[in-house]
Amino acid sequence: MQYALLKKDHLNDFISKLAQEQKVVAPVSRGFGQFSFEEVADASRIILKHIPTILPPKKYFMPQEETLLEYNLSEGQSMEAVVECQKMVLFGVHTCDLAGIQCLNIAFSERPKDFNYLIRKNKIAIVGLECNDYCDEYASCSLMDNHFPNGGYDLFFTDLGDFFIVHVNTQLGDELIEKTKVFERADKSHMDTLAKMREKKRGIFKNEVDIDHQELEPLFKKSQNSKVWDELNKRCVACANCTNVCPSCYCFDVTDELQLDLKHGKRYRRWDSCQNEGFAKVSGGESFREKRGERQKHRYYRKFLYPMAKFARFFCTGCGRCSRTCMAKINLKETIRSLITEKA
Amino acid sequence: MKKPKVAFFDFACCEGCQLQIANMGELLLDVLHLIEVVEFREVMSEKWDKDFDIAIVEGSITTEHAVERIKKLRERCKVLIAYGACATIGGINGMKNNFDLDKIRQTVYGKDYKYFATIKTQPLDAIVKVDYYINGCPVYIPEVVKVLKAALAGLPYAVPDYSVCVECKLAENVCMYEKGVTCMGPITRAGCNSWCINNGNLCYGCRGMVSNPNQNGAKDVMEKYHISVDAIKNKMDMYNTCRELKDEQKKR
Amino acid sequence: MKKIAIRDSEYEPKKSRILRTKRMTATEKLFEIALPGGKSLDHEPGQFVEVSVFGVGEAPISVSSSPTKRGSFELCIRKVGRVTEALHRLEAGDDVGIRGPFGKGFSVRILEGNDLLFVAGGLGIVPLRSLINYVIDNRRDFGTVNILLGCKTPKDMLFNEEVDEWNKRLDVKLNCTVDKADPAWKGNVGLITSLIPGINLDPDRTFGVVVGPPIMYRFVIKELLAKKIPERQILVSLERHMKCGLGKCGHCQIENLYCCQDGPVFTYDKIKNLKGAL
Amino acid sequence: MSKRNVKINVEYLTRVEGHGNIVVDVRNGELNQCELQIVEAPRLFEGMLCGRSIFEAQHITSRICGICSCGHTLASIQAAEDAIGFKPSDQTIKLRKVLLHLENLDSHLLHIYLLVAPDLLGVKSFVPLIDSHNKVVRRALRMKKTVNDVCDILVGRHVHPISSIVGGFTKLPTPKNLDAMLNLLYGMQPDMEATIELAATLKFPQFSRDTEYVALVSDTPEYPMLSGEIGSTDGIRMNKKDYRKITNEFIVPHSSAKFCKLSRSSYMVGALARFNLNSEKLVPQAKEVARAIGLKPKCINPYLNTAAQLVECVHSLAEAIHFIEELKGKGVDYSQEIVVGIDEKGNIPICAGNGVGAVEVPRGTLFHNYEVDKKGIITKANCIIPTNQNVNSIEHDMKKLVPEILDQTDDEIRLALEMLVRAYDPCISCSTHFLNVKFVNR
Ligand SMILES: Cc1cc2nc3c(=O)[nH]c(=O)nc-3n(C[C@H](O)[C@H](O)[C@H](O)COP(=O)(O)OP(=O)(O)OC[C@H]3O[C@@H](n4cnc5c(N)ncnc54)[C@H](O)[C@@H]3O)c2cc1C
Ligand code: SF4
Ligand code: SF4
Ligand code: SF4
Repeated sequence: MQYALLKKDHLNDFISKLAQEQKVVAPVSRGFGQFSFEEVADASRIILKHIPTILPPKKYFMPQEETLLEYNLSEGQSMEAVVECQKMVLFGVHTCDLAGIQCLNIAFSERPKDFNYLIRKNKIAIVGLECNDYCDEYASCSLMDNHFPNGGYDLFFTDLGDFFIVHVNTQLGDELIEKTKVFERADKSHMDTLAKMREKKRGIFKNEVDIDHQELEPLFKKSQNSKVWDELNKRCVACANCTNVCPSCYCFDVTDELQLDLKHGKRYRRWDSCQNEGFAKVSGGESFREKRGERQKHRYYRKFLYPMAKFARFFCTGCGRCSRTCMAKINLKETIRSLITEKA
Repeated sequence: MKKPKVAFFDFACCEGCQLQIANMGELLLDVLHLIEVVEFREVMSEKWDKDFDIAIVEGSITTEHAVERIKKLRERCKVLIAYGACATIGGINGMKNNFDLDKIRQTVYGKDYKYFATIKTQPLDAIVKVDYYINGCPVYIPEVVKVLKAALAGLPYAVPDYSVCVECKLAENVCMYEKGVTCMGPITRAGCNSWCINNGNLCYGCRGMVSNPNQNGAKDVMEKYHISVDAIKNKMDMYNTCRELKDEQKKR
Repeated sequence: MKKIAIRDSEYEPKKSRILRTKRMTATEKLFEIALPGGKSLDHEPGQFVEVSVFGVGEAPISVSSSPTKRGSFELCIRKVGRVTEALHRLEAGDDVGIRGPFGKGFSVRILEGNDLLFVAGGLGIVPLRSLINYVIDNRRDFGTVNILLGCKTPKDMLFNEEVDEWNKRLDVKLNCTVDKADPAWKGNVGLITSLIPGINLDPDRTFGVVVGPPIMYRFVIKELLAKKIPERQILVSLERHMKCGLGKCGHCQIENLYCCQDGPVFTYDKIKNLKGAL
Repeated sequence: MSKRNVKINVEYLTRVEGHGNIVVDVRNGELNQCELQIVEAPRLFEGMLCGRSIFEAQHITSRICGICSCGHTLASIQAAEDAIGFKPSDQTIKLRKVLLHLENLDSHLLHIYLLVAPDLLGVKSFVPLIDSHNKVVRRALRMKKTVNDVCDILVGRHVHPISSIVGGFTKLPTPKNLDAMLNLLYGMQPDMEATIELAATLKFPQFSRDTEYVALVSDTPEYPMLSGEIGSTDGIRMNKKDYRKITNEFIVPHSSAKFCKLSRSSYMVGALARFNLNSEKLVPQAKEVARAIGLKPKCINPYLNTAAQLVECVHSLAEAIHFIEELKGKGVDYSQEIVVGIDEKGNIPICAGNGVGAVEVPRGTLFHNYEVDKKGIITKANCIIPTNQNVNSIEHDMKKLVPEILDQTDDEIRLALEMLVRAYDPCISCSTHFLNVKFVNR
């Protein structure tokens, strides 16, 4: 079956049945209009209408800190590469974040493959959730063409009032449906409602910035020496919030930690950020992106230019998190607008 | 391997950072397996008058007598660790530098104030060379352990030079500024895992400032969140007053 | 949270034995290392490995020996920080972890049949030595060979004995220069760039291979271009901060290139327009 | 009595928090001088508080002393709330009581195991005990760690608690947190029993001096710690607002330190004082322990302050568990979570006033007193720390003790004096009122 139907009243059954078997994470409120993905036991805390969570779901695919290696220095040194992972269902992922996960998939599947990521990823079932309307003024998902579902999920929920239409995309998705036994068959009238909603959505979601999707790459190509970066240099406070909250940023640092017995130790990988001052410093003392503006530019280019050459896709999903969280009001849409004006 | 001799000393401080050592639990026994503590006045009666390898020094310098004492200490040890905010940046004791020293002494001690010798609060490195810094008020045990291991191995330890916001975001806190609260996180050195924000309070800046804060950018931040310069200055004057003192000294 | 062991993880170093060490200068030390089971590293000159000191960390280090040397390989390491400091304390018989080799080296297939001009500043000799020794071991596959070496003072000179041997060969031309001489120094004094104009070369069939500190590149490349050597025949090896060696961690990125996978060896035409490459 | 000369000058008294010297000078069997001198560098907290908001006071004053930072926090909050007339909710009070009991437990454990036990076991510090009494040391560290872990859950950390502020708590424990705290505390009970057994074997020196004992008292059946009036064994009972009449700080000619007295020449605060005044309000388990180790009110041997601390440990553990269980039973009301800087700006009305906080912290009654202007800015601050109040009593004890033990060797006398001072568990680093007395260099 391609599409199924879930009555809203049954959402709680769906979640709690799943939660009995494995970890289920879903968006919950953190107050102050903010949300985060957290473990839930039932649907009571889940907020269906949420703006992008503080951290994207990447925290489950690539945790803030993870062990890569365990070693024992006694008895002639032994070591073992490990991955920490857990079966789970990730519920309520917006289309922008689905795109973010796809970006990470691509980056980590490229050879040499990163098994820590890939093994963990395979343990996570993804249930998407459609946005029927804009989250807030920071979103630019339409510009990035991520406002409609584009794969990357096992099940995809669209909220149509009393019920959800559920797209079943994978066998795993089908299994979730079979296992929980709370879904019904979707008939033509339901599909019509879905189509109507989508049509309406097309009217709401317009390119947030006055530029064609295709023109983004050329725009950044010719903006190498733009004054906009000098402007950002003055404003950025290098708090690295923009990269930490970005669903497609995956830079990391690797550190060793020895226990106090000085025998057992671990090698960790932690999120790192190209906005941090020491990120590109080498032993001679030279730092290759010393100015904050250069680092900001690097961030933008890693979203709009470099990945185009490498993976033929943008790494910005349009989720708007970086602008939402920036301490210094640096706004992605504004930056693009400034570049357009400057080049016009 | 001979165990390195380690001694703890304190100057003006609350001794909370030394207490953190006792709070390590049985981990402490692991530490004591690696080092020989020769002096630790707070919990030991043993005294040591010879040289030793590592001095772990808590507290800030607030009297002339202390200036002489820390200089002598420095001569006796190979490695000196500044331990806790008071030692690394002057700490809360630095707040008195906001006042006229005579006036503040009068406030507290009345007419007898002259008995209380005091000088402007200074961190240890204003007077002697410091080899390792363990920031924080109080120190963060995981970092203590890290630095201790580095010091024992004679390897460098670099305090993170990025802001508390980095760790705060990783902990997925709702930003204090979103709540309308002025937080020192953006200009404070990380390393505490955003301890205070994780527990619902704001960052007071106890770990000292990042080396290269963007003064200009701070204006945008204040504008975005409608906060006044005074609000920031007020918080700066809690832990970071000695910074100015240091800048002055550098100029001299 | 479950913990699963991964076999053949890219992050798992191979436990390798230090066979021999040699102190070269106050800050540089040479290590001869063997992979487990005497397996050969199979590297290309210019490639690097990630060296682990467990409990301290990992650092990218160029392989300094030629692939023609079998059974073991050599690293020459300068003491600058945590990992390198810890490495310097290790001696023959100690173990380190090795991952790699990583990156693109100097493709000898392309260099074969051509004239070579090596320019090494400071620590740049370390990766270049791998190629020079390869060339010398396969001398008849290459045209004329010119070597220019530069460093701060005679005391900083690395691989003295080997350099002497290169110097003694009739089929290799070698020139050394120091920024500051001492009384015993008989060679040139001055910048390495000053040696280039005096060299006689056929630009069409000469490859310039340049390795050194960042500022050296700008000036040396200018001289080579003045000699009409084509851009794609100028090879450089770049140093960037690196954590994984797998083109993931982001530290070594230069615009759209990852130094660890796309480099560290680049031809000049590839990077000349990249901001912040040189 | 022998006509001997004794000169004792214990510089940098060890195993106490902060710096103090003992100076004793006996000539021809005459006690010439007998002082406890405090050489802590003045830190001027009361001055630094001026110009600060009452909402910052807690953060600052907790740094007076790392050992009783929770106590300072609670006294500071109480003074601030008292000044603006804010009444905390029942839930907040309960959580604060848990915090205070944890603090009491932690501090007493530190004192009994790491500071006093070495004396009673005849060694210089706990370090030699690691080999000779490994189990005991491990138990001590384990118990301390447990209390710490509970504090971490409750307020972020034990040293300089984070989430306890004026108005309430910035982070309230989740049901999972409550369970975790309970499990940790239940798990501590066997260790507590072992502690009691150990204590029963320790021999305390015999000495007595009748004096006045001061602590919070109340008419409720609860052993008063966080609130109450000030009472004494001499029948004094006063409102906490009148604390100045009780502490009666005065300057004595032989020392420039401020001393305290009430009905008599000195008084004592701390675990023993609380026990002497309120022992009938202890939980049954604690009463049982008191009976077992033979501690009865009114006990006038200051060395037995340590024994009273042990009794209080049992009490505090039981009470902490009791309050957490209550919170769990009732369910935590999360709407009471305070947003630092917001609730304080809007929801907590501010007015000018004068407030006093009086809290029983491990070492005795701690007073904070703030004068606040209408913007909530502190214009005047006064903190009176238990050790301030005890110093006079310590000196009186020493003066009585020295002649009684003059036949002992210098070393024995020195140890007896050190042990006496330590029994009071003095916390000199927080003694904001001590003068920097001249060193006696002879
Ligand atoms: C491709 C490549 C080949 C290299 N070959 C050699 C060689 O043959 N011999 C040699 O002595 N050195 C070589 N280096 C440099 C060496 O990797 C660094 O000196 C080393 O990583 C520093 O690590 P550390 O822990 O000792 O220093 P740290 O204590 O970590 O830091 C000291 C300084 O080194 C910088 N640094 C830290 N980690 C790295 C890193 N992973 N990469 C680059 N810089 C870093 C820091 O920013 C800091 O400025 C090479 C580097 C690269 C990228
Ligand atoms: S760059 Fe900004 S808008 Fe784009 S994906 Fe990252 S956080 Fe979202
Ligand atoms: S709460 Fe403070 S530390 Fe956290 S992100 Fe906001 S400003 Fe930074
Ligand atoms: S959050 Fe700020 S005040 Fe709190 S421990 Fe960290 S640096 Fe210090």
